[in-house]
Amino acid sequence: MPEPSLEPLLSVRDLRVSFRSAQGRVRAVDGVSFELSAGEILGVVGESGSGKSVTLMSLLGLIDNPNVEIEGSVRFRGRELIGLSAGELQSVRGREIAYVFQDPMTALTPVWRVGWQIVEQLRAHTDLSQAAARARAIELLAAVGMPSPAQQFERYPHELSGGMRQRAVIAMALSCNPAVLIADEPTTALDVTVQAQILGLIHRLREQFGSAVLLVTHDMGVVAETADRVMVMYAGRVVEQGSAAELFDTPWHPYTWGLLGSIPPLDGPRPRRLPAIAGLPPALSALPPGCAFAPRCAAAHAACTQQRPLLQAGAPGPLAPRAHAAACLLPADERAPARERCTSSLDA
Amino acid sequence: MTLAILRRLGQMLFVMAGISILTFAIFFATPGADPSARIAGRNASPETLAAVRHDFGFDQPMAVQYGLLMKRLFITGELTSFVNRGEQVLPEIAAAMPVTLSLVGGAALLWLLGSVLMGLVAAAHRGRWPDKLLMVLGLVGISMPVYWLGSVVNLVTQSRWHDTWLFSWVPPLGYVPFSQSPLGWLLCLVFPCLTLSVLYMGLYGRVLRAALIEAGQEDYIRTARAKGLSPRRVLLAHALRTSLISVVTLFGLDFGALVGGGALLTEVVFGLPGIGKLTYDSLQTLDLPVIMATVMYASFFVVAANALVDVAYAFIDPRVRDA
Amino acid sequence: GSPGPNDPHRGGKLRLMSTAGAGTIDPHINYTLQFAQIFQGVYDGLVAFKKAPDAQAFTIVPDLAEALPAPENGGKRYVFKLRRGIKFSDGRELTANDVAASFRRIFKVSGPTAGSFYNGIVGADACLKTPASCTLAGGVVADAKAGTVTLNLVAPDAEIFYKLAVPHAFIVPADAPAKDVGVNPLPGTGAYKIVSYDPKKQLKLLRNPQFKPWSDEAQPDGYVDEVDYDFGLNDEDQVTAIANGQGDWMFNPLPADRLGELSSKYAKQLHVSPLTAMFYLPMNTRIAPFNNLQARQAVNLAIDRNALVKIYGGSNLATASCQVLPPQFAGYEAYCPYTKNPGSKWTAPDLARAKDLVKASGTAGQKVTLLTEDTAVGKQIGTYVLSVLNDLGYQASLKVLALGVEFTYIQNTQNKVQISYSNWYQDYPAPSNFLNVLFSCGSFHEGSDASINISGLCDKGLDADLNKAMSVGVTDPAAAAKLWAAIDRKVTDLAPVAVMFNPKQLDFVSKRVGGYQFSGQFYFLWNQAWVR
Amino acid sequence: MPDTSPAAAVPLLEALHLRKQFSVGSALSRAGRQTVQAVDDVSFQVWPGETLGLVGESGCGKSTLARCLVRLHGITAGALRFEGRDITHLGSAALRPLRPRLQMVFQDPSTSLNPRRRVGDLIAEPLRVHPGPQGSRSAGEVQARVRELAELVGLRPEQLQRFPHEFSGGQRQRIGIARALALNPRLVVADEPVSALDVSVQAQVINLLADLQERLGLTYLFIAHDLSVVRQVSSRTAVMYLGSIVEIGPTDALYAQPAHPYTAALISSVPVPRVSGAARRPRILLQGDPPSPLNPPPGCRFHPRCPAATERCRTERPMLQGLSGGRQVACHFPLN
Amino acid sequence: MQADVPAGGMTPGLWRVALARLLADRSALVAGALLLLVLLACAAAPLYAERMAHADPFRSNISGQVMLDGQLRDVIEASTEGLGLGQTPIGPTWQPSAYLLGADNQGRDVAARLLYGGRASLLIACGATLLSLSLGALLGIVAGYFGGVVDWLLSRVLDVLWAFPVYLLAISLSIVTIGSGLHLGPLRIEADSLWLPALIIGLVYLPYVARPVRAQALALRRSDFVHAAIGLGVPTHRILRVDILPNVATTLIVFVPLMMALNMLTESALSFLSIGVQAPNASWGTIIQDGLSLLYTRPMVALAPGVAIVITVVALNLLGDALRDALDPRATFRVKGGGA
Ligand SMILES: Nc1ncnc2c1ncn2[C@@H]1O[C@H](COP(=O)(O)OP(=O)(O)OP(=O)(O)O)[C@@H](O)[C@H]1O
Ligand SMILES: Nc1ncnc2c1ncn2[C@@H]1O[C@H](COP(=O)(O)OP(=O)(O)OP(=O)(O)O)[C@@H](O)[C@H]1O
Ligand SMILES: [Mg+2]
Ligand SMILES: [Mg+2]
Repeated sequence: MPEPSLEPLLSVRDLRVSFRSAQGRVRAVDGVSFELSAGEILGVVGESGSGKSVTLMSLLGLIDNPNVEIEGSVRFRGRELIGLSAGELQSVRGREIAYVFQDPMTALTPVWRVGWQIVEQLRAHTDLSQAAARARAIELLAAVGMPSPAQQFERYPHELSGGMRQRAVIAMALSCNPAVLIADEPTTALDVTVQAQILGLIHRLREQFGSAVLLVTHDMGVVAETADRVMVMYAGRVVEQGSAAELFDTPWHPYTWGLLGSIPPLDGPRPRRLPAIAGLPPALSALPPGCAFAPRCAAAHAACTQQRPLLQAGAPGPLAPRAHAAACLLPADERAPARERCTSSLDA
Repeated sequence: MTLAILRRLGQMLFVMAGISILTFAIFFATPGADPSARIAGRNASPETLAAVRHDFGFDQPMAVQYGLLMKRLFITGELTSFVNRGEQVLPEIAAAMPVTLSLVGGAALLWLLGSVLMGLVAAAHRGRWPDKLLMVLGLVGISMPVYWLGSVVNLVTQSRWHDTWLFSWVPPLGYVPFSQSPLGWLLCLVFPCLTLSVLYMGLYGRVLRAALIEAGQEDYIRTARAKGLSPRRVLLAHALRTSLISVVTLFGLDFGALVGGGALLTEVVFGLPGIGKLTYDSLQTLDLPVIMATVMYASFFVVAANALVDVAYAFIDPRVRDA
Repeated sequence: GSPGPNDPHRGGKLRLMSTAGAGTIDPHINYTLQFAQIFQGVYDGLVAFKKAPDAQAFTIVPDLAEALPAPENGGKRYVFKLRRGIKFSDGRELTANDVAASFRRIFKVSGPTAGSFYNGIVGADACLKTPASCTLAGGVVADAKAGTVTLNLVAPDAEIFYKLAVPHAFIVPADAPAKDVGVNPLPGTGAYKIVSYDPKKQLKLLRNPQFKPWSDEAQPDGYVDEVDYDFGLNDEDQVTAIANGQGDWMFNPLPADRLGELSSKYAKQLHVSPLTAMFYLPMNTRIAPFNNLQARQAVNLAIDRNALVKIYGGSNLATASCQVLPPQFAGYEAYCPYTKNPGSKWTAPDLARAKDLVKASGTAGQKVTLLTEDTAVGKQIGTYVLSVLNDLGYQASLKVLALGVEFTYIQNTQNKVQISYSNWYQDYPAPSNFLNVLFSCGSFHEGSDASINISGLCDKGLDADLNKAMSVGVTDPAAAAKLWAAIDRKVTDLAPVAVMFNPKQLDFVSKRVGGYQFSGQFYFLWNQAWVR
Repeated sequence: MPDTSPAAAVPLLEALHLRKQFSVGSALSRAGRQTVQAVDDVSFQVWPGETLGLVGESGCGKSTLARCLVRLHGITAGALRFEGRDITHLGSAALRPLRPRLQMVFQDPSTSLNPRRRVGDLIAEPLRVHPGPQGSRSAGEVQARVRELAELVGLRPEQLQRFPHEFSGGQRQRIGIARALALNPRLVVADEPVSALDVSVQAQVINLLADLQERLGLTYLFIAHDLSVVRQVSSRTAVMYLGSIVEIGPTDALYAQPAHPYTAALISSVPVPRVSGAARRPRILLQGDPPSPLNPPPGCRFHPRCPAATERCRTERPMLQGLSGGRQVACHFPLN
Repeated sequence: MQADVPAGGMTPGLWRVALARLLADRSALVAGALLLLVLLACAAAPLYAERMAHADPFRSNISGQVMLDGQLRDVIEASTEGLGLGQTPIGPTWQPSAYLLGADNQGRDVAARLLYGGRASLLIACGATLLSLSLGALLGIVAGYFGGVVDWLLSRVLDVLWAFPVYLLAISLSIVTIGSGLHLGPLRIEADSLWLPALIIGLVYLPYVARPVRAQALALRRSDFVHAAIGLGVPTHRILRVDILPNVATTLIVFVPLMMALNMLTESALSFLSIGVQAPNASWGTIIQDGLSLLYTRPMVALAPGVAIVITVVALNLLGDALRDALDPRATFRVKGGGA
């Protein structure tokens, strides 16, 4: 694994995205900040509706909704992206920052051949000739592990299986050697055996193309196996971030504990009951005033319902973007015993 | 595959047979439909009436009459009119076809171009005034009775403002064959085609706009935008291309129905001697052979258009091709 | 210089127009005025209506026959001596055999009038029963050598010459097929020949090269070289075309909303001529409420004939009438009992008396359905009469049927039509063509859809009078006329119908047409007109 | 822990060489009409009180099998016994009396509830159409039972007046479960009841099902594609591949020592939410994608992707054969 | 979707939610207001005719006279120029007291007829819509739910109706029934009844309803919740009533205004071909037809009802679109090009 450069490639500061709707303002993303360095894989986890996709799509202004409001700052190689017009963003989209969307079944235009769609992107950003673009596309298809790439080039999306389609989408995303690859749940729709293939592929390609990867998922297992660093989101906010090891070995936030605990283990003794998180995620239009997780938190105390916790590193001082940090009011020393209490009480 | 085609053909035959029987039944249920008296003439004696009835086979059982009619229509092709005795029906239809084709073809060209433009502009300006204006116009187009629109057009172009520079070029109503005068042909079709296309332009424009907007929410459009394509390319190459599928199927069915005589009202109002007018006239005089022939002809086009649309659908939408 | 429009002028093309053709071109079968008008210049009968204006056209003159034969055998035999040297347009000479064959053909093709006009010929009964083997043996005897044709009748017939002068008795070649020729014209002996016919497009006539005039009264030579009769334009467009000089004459009635414009701008090109026809409302005398004489008379009294005349186009286009016979006919005596001040002329409706009659009849409140046809005039008259029926206290409703359907529908006794709209144009100018055809017991056929006596009137006394008038007519036309006048009054009093008005013909011709002549029998005599 | 010993005399449900095929495609398409062998010669038993887990990849025929078992589909071939009685070809009227004892919970809680009915009515529906022990139930009885059921699955009584769309996925699944339990079934066929749910909610539902089994003595056929979920709930596990069962056996043994190469690959592919600690099992990366059931490969269905396939696998289809410890596997070369 | 579940008992049903959405839709409100206006005007027809115009819109008034600006004039005036041929009805006076929009060629008040005509047009459109919706729903549900032979048979019948060119079928049926009305067993409809055109139009458009309903029933038959109901042992008739019908109902409701619009146009076209509403009854189509023979002299007779049709149909279509948005965004309603 190449040593991640410390110079951030992409830096997001206090990103806020809200939608105006009949029920009032829905804050889908509420003050998200993170950094991504070249060659790094940053995993973003969170339950459905926690704002993962909205965060990523707002980076490149891909939310096509007249009722959206985006605030904050997104700097790519030092250039501010928020506020750019669609025309100005065109050169960044697909060329510098590429996307792989969640559902490979619907991510490709059904009426065009797979190869055509790759060539289209190549020719939008380079001055390759048709023939050269075609050769390059076939090369890319081979690189993502498509058997007989020249044949697959001529296929329509529906003629490919889910895994092959996802490969084609990845090949398309990689076609311009982007600096950042944003993969929004790239394996959720796939079977485990195929998921394993795709995750392996992403790893391999990071090495080969050197792209930084922003990997969104709601599967803790996928993050654990793929990401260098992890960011956990809950109700549009980041509740915890840190390196993969920090996060999985010593999670600080009670929500992270719950996430990790509610997955049944694949080996070892089977618990009789799972340590589930009680209750349901809150509606974004009516967030509780304090910590959004407080109503479900077994370790919550009075302050949690009033004061909104900020992301805080373990060590005092200004928050380094790469430090292990959590947005929780629990004092650092109470965390381990509280975690013990929560999980065991549930298992009773 | 051949089996499938055969099945499809079988289905078509079934439907057409059903229609012919229905037509036949309707005709004989019509009061005053028995053409003997009309053929025999006023004040005919009972003997004459009987002779005519026998000559034309109206004294035969219904089934035999039906069989005879079908035989004359499809096998010997020598079906003749009851009203204009001796007039062969099939050549009549053949003569009416170019008129209808000219009218419908011209209108189709207009409405396709118009509606694609309308749909694109409206979808691109979704929610803003050009969208609203176009959609209201489309709605008005859909809501105008075509015969009324045609009459108003006639009033304006043939009478009220006929003497002004604006409409002085408008030829009198009726049809001029292309072979007789290409320019005359073109001019005499301008207003009929425009009138006919208004309804469909509104309809298709609205359908296309809805399809474009629906496509705009599809994942693949998001992918296309994420690829860094220009908005225009996203709209034309991705959204429009997929949205056209719904329009093409609509178009097939409508075109089939219109060529089959569905443009009856337009033809009647503009005095174009096409299939629709032929049908209408024969219905007015209860001329069963002509009615039967035109109805068969029309239903053939409808049924064939349905089948063709299915095939065409598979051609334009690769998903359907080997589903 | 070139001849002015008012000078007779040979040559050129006359362009006639109509919305549609009139069906088969077979003169023995076609029974429309539209084509009778054409046939008179194309074919000849043994005798002919004189080609002369208005009522003079009702005179019978010899045509293929040298002279009108005198009746023999008590009015049951006529011997026609044929003119020599008359040729069909295909070059063959007309012989007595052609004449005999033509008469047989009337039956063989089941001509519409075979049973009503020609059933009096000896042998006709057998021919009507089995048309295929028709010989008319003893009925029509041809002597080719002598050039004579002998016609034997079962009984004397005062109207036989008329019947021989209508197109159904026109002479065609002996080898004409014994079936409807449809769109393929038969050769004729007239001044013109039909060269092509497409019912949806055009009928084309050219001069008959074989034609040599023999009688200007019967078959005069024509002026124009060519006649194109175009079909397909609607009436509005025909008017426009004539106004613009793109057409010369139209068959269809002029559309009502153009009349004002035409009469002020094109008065010179319009020709109004009286017609021997009537518009009337047959009332079914066999079912309620019009099986009641008072009810029928009430309708007659209540209708405002002025309003009806207005619908038809105004007093210049129609004349109110209460009686069956039209003015030009022998036996016509003005008579109108159904008006404010009964006498000879209609003045105003008498609604009060009509209502009293309905009350007296006890039919008030009954349901009445009025049938009318789907033409502008038909619908308007229907709507108007409906109002009147309702005013009279009936519960009236209206049914509008397609033009082609209405006549057979109201004729069909099974349909039990109570009151309807209809009109009657003469076949030939004999009173019996109105009174006998429309009101005799013989014209009523129970259960048939060809029962021309729509009102179903069958009065023994009236039938006796009709027969008497017809037989007297063979020998004494003047005495017969008196009888007819009495019958006309009697029928009018019985009120099986409500006569509304006698229409007039309005012809609109182009500027370049000269020599317009209107025949009471064949209307516009196109072959007597010339174009510049 | 329920009694899982096969010694219990009669299996509650028994499938014998069950087959189900569909014909798909339009006659007009290029390929024409084709048949899909969605369930291909499946045999197994469900014993009273146990939970039989069924795993397999998407499209392998799990749902089809489930629907065949509760007779929502007709069965193409084979036999199906419920409580010892042959129900393979029973008509809908004959099935009706059996329905209360044989219930199903559906995969997608948002489509399996009629969106136009209130939740209370949905739960009451089985009570209204089936007579209780004392003839048909009064409205009051129904109401009482509905409240009881709602409480059982953790819904508040006032929520019964709402519509399904006003509930979250987990809550909707609870409604589905309550409805299935209304008539005290013996066997509940649960078709991926938690796949549509988020992990935190998924755990709640799994716990609920476990609790209910304990309290009501239910028997489950539990279908899932998530191996860890199946491991958590089931006492025995069956693994399905392309319409057939390739391995079946007690859960712990099967997970610890998979006998079929596919089972092994499947288990090794599951990402584990751990970065350090016990070394994870070596991953077996399969080649290629699951084949389409439209044209299954000949011989062993798994051979194109099997790392250990031989010539025999390409031609001869392995049958389910017994191993020790109540396990069965359909492989010519079982892994141990 | 994670919904926050408000505490408390009854919550609005889907219908109520849809209604709220409809009420929030501006174009729906405009359409509703327009429709209401048209309905009120038509309802007030007798009021207008008797109280204001003092005219009987169904009675000929050919010889009538009217006082205008202190002058007594013939309602139908004879032309005096040239040969004195032709008659012209009075033109629009723009005074509501008499002949606001002029007279037709029977001397009747066009404005009064317009209002009465609207009643007939609306009534027929309603009747036809009811018929095709109820019958279409029945056929569609039966065919779609039961499938098999029933479906095959019904589908073929619908195919025949579908392929039969709409106007030809309507014209043919009209011509058959126009003479003597319809007498089928206990069903007796007189020829001049407004139900006759309603019946014909409703029948002709049967496939327009039955086909989508069938497709929907077919989809519902395969849906999980119907499977669930079968799995619960719910009897078929109850499934049809409780699970299928309410779900088809939204589609049907969306169809109501759209079908009304289509029926209205069809009725007017049939009347235009003079085989729809029979005189002296008036519908907008018949008034246009009457007006066409006066088009060159008194165009208002034909123009006014045309404008009325356009306004009503636009409003109906707008309402239909809004209903679709509010109730059932996926409902597809196919307008075939029959109306040309
Ligand atoms: N166009 C929109 N209008 C209103 N709200 C929206 C819109 N798009 C997204 N949201 C809201 O934003 C929130 C975050 O959505 P997002 O798609 O980012 O979630 P996610 O974490 O990606 O979930 P998943 O795992 O299901 O993809 C959701 O609650 C959603 O309701
Ligand atoms: N009604 C049907 N008609 C035709 N084919 C069907 C039908 N139902 C299922 N199939 C086919 O049968 C096969 C098995 O489908 P099934 O739904 O049982 O899979 P599954 O294992 O439940 O998948 P998933 O995990 O995605 O739910 C698939 O290939 C599917 O396409
Ligand atoms: Mg997402
Ligand atoms: Mg499934």
